[in-house]
Amino acid sequence: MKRILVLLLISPMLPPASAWAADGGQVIAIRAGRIVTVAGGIIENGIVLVRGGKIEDVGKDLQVPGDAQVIDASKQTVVPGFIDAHSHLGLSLDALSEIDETVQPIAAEMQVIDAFDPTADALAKAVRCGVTTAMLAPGSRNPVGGQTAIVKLSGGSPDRWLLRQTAGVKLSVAGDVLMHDRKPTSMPGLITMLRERLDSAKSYTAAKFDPSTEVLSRLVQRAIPAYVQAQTVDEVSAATNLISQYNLQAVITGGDQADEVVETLVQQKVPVIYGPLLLYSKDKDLKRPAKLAGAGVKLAFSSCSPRTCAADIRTSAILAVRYGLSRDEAMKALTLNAAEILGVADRLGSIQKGRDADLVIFDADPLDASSRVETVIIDGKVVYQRERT
Amino acid sequence: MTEVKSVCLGGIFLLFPLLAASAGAERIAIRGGTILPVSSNPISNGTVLIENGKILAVGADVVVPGGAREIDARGKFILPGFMDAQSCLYMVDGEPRLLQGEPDWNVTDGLDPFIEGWEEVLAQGVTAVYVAPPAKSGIAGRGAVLRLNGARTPAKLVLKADAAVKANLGVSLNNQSSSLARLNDYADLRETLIETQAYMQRKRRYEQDLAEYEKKKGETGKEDKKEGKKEDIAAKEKKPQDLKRPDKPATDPAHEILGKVLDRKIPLEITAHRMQDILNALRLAEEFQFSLILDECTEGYLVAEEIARRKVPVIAGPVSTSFAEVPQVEYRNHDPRNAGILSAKGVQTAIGVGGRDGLSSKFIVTAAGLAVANGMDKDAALRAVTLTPAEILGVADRIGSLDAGKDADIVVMTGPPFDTASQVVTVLIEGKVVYERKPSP
Amino acid sequence: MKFRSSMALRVAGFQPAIRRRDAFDTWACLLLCALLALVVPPCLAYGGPVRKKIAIQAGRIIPITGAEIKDGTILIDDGIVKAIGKQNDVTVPWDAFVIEAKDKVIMPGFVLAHTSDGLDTPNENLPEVPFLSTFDSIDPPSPFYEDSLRDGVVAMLVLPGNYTLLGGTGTVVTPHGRTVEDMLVKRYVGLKISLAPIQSTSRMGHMQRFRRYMDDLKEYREKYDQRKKDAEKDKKPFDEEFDPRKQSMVDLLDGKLKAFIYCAVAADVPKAIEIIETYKLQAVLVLSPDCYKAAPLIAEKKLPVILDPQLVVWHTNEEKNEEEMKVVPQIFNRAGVKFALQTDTSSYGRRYLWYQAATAVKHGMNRDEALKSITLYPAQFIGIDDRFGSIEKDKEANLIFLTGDPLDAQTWVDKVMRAGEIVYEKDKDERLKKLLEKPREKPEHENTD
Amino acid sequence: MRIHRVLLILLLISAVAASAAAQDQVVAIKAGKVLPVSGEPIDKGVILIKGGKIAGIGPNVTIPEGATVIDAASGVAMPGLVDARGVRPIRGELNEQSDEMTPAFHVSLAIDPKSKLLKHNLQSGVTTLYVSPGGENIISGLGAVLKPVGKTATEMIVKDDAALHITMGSDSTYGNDIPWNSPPTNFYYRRPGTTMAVAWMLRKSFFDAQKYAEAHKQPNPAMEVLVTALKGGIPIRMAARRAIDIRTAFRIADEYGLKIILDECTEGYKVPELIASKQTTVVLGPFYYYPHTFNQYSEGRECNWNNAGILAKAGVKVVLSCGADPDAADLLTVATFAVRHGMPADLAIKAITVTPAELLGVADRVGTLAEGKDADILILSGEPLASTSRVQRVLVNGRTVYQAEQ
Repeated sequence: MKRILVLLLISPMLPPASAWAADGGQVIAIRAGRIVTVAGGIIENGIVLVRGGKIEDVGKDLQVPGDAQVIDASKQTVVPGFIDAHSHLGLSLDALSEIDETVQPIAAEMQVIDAFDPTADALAKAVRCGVTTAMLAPGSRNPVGGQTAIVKLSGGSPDRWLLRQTAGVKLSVAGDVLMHDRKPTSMPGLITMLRERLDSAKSYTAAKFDPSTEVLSRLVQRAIPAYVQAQTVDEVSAATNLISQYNLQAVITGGDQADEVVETLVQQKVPVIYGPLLLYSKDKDLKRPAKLAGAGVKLAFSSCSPRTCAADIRTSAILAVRYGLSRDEAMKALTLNAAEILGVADRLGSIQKGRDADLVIFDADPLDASSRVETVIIDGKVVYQRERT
Repeated sequence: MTEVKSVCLGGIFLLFPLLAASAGAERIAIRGGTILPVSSNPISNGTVLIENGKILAVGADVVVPGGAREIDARGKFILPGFMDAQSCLYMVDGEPRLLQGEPDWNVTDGLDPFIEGWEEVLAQGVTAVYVAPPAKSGIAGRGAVLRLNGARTPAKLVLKADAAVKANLGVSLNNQSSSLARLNDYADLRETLIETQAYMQRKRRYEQDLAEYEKKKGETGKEDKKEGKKEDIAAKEKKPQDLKRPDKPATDPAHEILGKVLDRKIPLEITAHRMQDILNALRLAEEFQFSLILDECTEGYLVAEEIARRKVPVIAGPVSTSFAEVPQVEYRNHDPRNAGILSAKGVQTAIGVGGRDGLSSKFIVTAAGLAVANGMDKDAALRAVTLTPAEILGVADRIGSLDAGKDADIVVMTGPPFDTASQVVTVLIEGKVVYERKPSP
Repeated sequence: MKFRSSMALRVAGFQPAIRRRDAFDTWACLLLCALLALVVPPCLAYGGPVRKKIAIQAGRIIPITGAEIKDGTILIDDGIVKAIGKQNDVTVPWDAFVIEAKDKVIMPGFVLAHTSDGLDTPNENLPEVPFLSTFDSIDPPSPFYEDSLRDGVVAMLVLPGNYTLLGGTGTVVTPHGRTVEDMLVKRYVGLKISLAPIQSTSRMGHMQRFRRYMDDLKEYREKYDQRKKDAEKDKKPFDEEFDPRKQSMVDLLDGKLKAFIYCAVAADVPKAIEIIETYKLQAVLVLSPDCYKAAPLIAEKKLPVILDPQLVVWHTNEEKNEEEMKVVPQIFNRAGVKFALQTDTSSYGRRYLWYQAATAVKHGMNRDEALKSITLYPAQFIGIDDRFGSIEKDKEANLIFLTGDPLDAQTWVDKVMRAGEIVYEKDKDERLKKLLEKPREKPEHENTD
Repeated sequence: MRIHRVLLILLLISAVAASAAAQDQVVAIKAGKVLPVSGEPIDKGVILIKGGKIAGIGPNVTIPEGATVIDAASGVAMPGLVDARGVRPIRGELNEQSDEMTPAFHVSLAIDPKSKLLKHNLQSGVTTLYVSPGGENIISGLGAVLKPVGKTATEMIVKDDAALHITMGSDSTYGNDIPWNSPPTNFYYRRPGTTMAVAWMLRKSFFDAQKYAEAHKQPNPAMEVLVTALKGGIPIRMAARRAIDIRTAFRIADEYGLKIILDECTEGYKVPELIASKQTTVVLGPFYYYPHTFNQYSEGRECNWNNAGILAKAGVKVVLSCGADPDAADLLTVATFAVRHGMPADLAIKAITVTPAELLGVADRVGTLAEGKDADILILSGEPLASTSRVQRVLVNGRTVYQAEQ
């Protein structure tokens, strides 16, 4: 019985190999005016060859096979699909409370995938704006919120869209956790509680089975990463202290004021999934992502959807560029950095041989607000094509 | 003699600076840039000439008189100042937002000219905003167009007071279903307008009665005089009992304002998200013949033809739901393509930021850019944040485009407005440089 | 009452202070006083000092309106200052009673231009109650008045609180007396208008209410006048009474009453100015600390101002990430605005007017100007400067005797003189003793042991 | 791109280097008068600062070449103030409400380094303050000593877990629910409901701790703290306002052989001899004329303005503090008025500098101006206890952290 539970809890880490077999051997060739490979620089007037849902090759003078379906994007820009690195996309229609199991503060056994609706309208909207992958996380009202998942926004059967059922565990040291009639009610209470639980996870043995501690024990063994929600300086400091104390493989999410303790983050090599950049921020706050990236922190963007629209991780990147982030860094934050932080860079985040063919074609520079998404391809399949009028 | 001389000299010295001030100091020429006048085609390497705060001339071959101050805009873009028609900039912090207002509430009473952060909005090239009382149900009150001129009194901030009366149809208060609000708002609004009709009728009748009374009184007075002290019964009978000064009906400020709406002197701006509410607003406008402005209009794309047919202008709501802190239930069918579709179908469409915070207004150009990304025509989008809102709110004679005779509210940018890299370099309001970009260190 | 009679006795007898008085003695004194109070008609009780002519020989005199005088003499006759000057320059009449105060500093008693303390409920729930008067709400036994006297305040304008739109009219009292009639200096002074919206409504609704009231008033007045005119024309008797609830507002509009307009945030100041100009009011602004932002506007309109008891506020400079200290009196002083200072009891220091003035001086304000802001200016603002606020010939002798410099924290008010009569003496202040000394062991405690 | 990053890193490194240089920088303050508190006042004194510490103090200290000179010829220099019960730079709850006994509540984990209160406090001259947990639990936890400079709480803290806080009286009873008000499943359905229960639960905690010290199966951080406190490893501070609570505090302390420090002590003036006989230091504050908060109404109505003076006269070591009240007058004003009401001036100055420093166990670093101490210095425009004196400059660790506008 326990074994079965364990199996249920620790879900398959990799989807079956059939995930992209559906499209068989179809070949697509995209003639692009500009290819932003992210990992290998920019190729002007190049070709991306896609076969069986994977990128077969990318380069300037490639041979296009005769049976290939050719997409002419010779005046356009091809980029890797964007990754929303921290979101609640498709988890609930409008009630944010759906994503927090707050009855008990430690909810490590909760799996966010169980609340995910792959047919939600919001997914299609996100795709239309170039988002192809999202990390789904529980909310931040529990010290331990549950297990995160990584999904592609392609829809269809789960073997197509499910990348990771347990991608990590969401922790939170943000003020949202504190409620007046549930333990913990105070910041020290919260930190102490997390410490106690992580301590007991260290000495966890399967003999004394406890579903929540089981998951946490994987966390302290660095088997899975922790996504720690922390916004203000004191919260980020508390998070970094916890991370170093338990030697966690961890990522800060939110990180509103993380730039003010950037030295620690650089030293501990903790990446930040920033944001969302709210569309009523002060100039001072809009400059923060640039500061983080400039100091050498690995940066990705979060939409926290539905707090903001998932499509707006691109808006976040555009604003960050307007306020000092370099275009290269912004592009990386939307793609490769996010893939690396989530541990899926072997498949996503760049246009390289062998990577998944998750591509977005823009009519102009994707980091200009007015640029349009023309085509979105996930696993080699065109999932969105802009109507022309 | 010497005394006289010195007096004369003194007089000259006194006069001189006055003359100099009136003659030379008020002329500015912005030269060498690409002008996007919005109202007409772009002009490359053009000049905008400003005198006494007004635009004197715009064109490629404008002769700049001597003594004018020159602003070098070579390689830059010159545009009219941007306008956010859905702003809450300058609203007093912490004002309750979930209340019902009344027609005679005036947004200028809720303004805080000392608010911080407006400079950040100005620095993005926004020179005017339209603000309305924030109430979410029923009639909210009167809105005004404001200028970001740094004035410390509401009176000086206001470009146009009573630009519109704002009302709501079916806006939810707490992210719950708004179906009750929908019924309630519609019935209330209609009832109030019917009451106003009755009020106006009473008022007109009083005016007629008063005129008649004055007339009759004058006549009887004359008769009295004519007949002198002769008091015959006929004359008494002529003086009927009801020749009394008619009672003035009590003035009701709320109905006074709505009366102006019914007389089409002030437009009624109705915030409506769902298709049903939009149609209800159109129906009300038809019934009462007021001039309608649709605000937010989230599901407008579903009934764009209908709106276009009635020639009702729209201030299209937030392009992205990210502008609102917590998405409302009304945004369920939100589509970022809304503004583009409305505009393409021929609706006069302005774009508003629709943010929860005054600072959101600084993203108006980004919002227009996002509308372009979602299908709107570039020129229409630029117009939607400059001339169109000015037209809708009745200030197009003053601002909104670069045309001779308009106020010199001008923005100089380093590049085209929708490019991320473009920065605002100079902002003028009424011909005064109110913002200049500091060279980055 | 009890206090004053005993003082009068003391001055008459000029005995040295009785240091210790046993319980019986106190009670006897109290009884005697109560009897006196019954016997002596109130008008006589308020009628003036026992001594008509008094000469105070002071170590130092701060007259406020003139230069300080060292070793000076003040001559008082029937409660009125008849002469003030150097000891050598003033001849003391042979029949004058001389008060030796060589080690004391004499200055005019402090004036508080605006307070709602000491009212049982300062704010009425209904927003439009201009017909109310604080006269009916002043609670003489309130410790606030006792403390004020102890702290050297001789006159104060008691106005309704800050959260009623049209709150009512004020009363100037002296913080000494058994009944409000005893305390009265001037009735029907100032009308309180508050621009702070009560919680349930917004600023827009608040102003709408105000405008509607004013429009209704105008309409009522016009109709009333019309009826009156018609009656006169028709030679009919006209005995309709003008609505008494509206009278104070009419007096305000006619310039017979001053408006005291409370601004809760800086944004209210332009509105207050708009109201003042629209209705052509005589007005004093009562400001919250935030209003320092509007100092230039106020300076431009040359409006008198009463500052909030909180004199230092903080402004967050987002760019520099610093907290900037804003000293409100300093800002208004630099802008050239005349102001009066207020007190409250929230924290140490702020309950004393002299401490408020010292805070202003601490941050660079001119000392004379600071002293004026707690004496002469408030007296001017509330229209009692013909009697209070400075030591001048022909003004009432409303003085305080200080043990040292007024702005020194170790200085105490030794005596307070109200119209030539000593109404407070520190030596006799039993309550102050109780507040500062170790309590005596209780007798019953001894019994049980 | 990369060059940018390199440049930025270089900039960062240079910034760090610059701050290190600032630490090594030599600063000399020339003051019209120096009040070292530990010794006699020095007219026209010089304070020499090296590496953030005081390197020399006296009338004839030679100023080395290249030193930055702060000229305060008309000013008075004194040690930075120490608030032994300072404002709380904490966002949100001050107590962990899930239990009445939270000895392992580390207030240092709740400190918000961006707190505006700290910055305001610093400008009024407080350079060291003790942050205590809130008083809503019987044993509410461990306080920390910090200096209000630094980017993170870790940088700010001078001494963590500096004392254990216990609150006597009825404070901890408020909010606890009675069964007929709400179901027993309610979070706040628990003891204490009376001051009797407060005393009983406190006794029981110490009793349990003694048992725990003898033998235990699993380590319990809360018990560890209590055991350390019982052994005298952590000072115990008990807040008591009424005389009866002060007596109870001493009674329980005697039962367990504890040495305590009394906080608040509003009615201490009623029992000065008792307090003096226990050789207890008292941390007074908040000070008020009339009660205006709930706590003051409930148990602090009978305040004596001269509480400090009466206790000092009886031989009690008195510390003046703002009483963790963010709206309180600043510390210098508190001392000024303590003197006005009857406390000797020299004791009042000590009560906001050296006495609290000793109490907090940081007297080796702050509280007086002497060689080797931290250069936490206050420059005033006049005598510290004059109401017209103004804080002109504040230095912490030798660096100017606040300078008044001229």
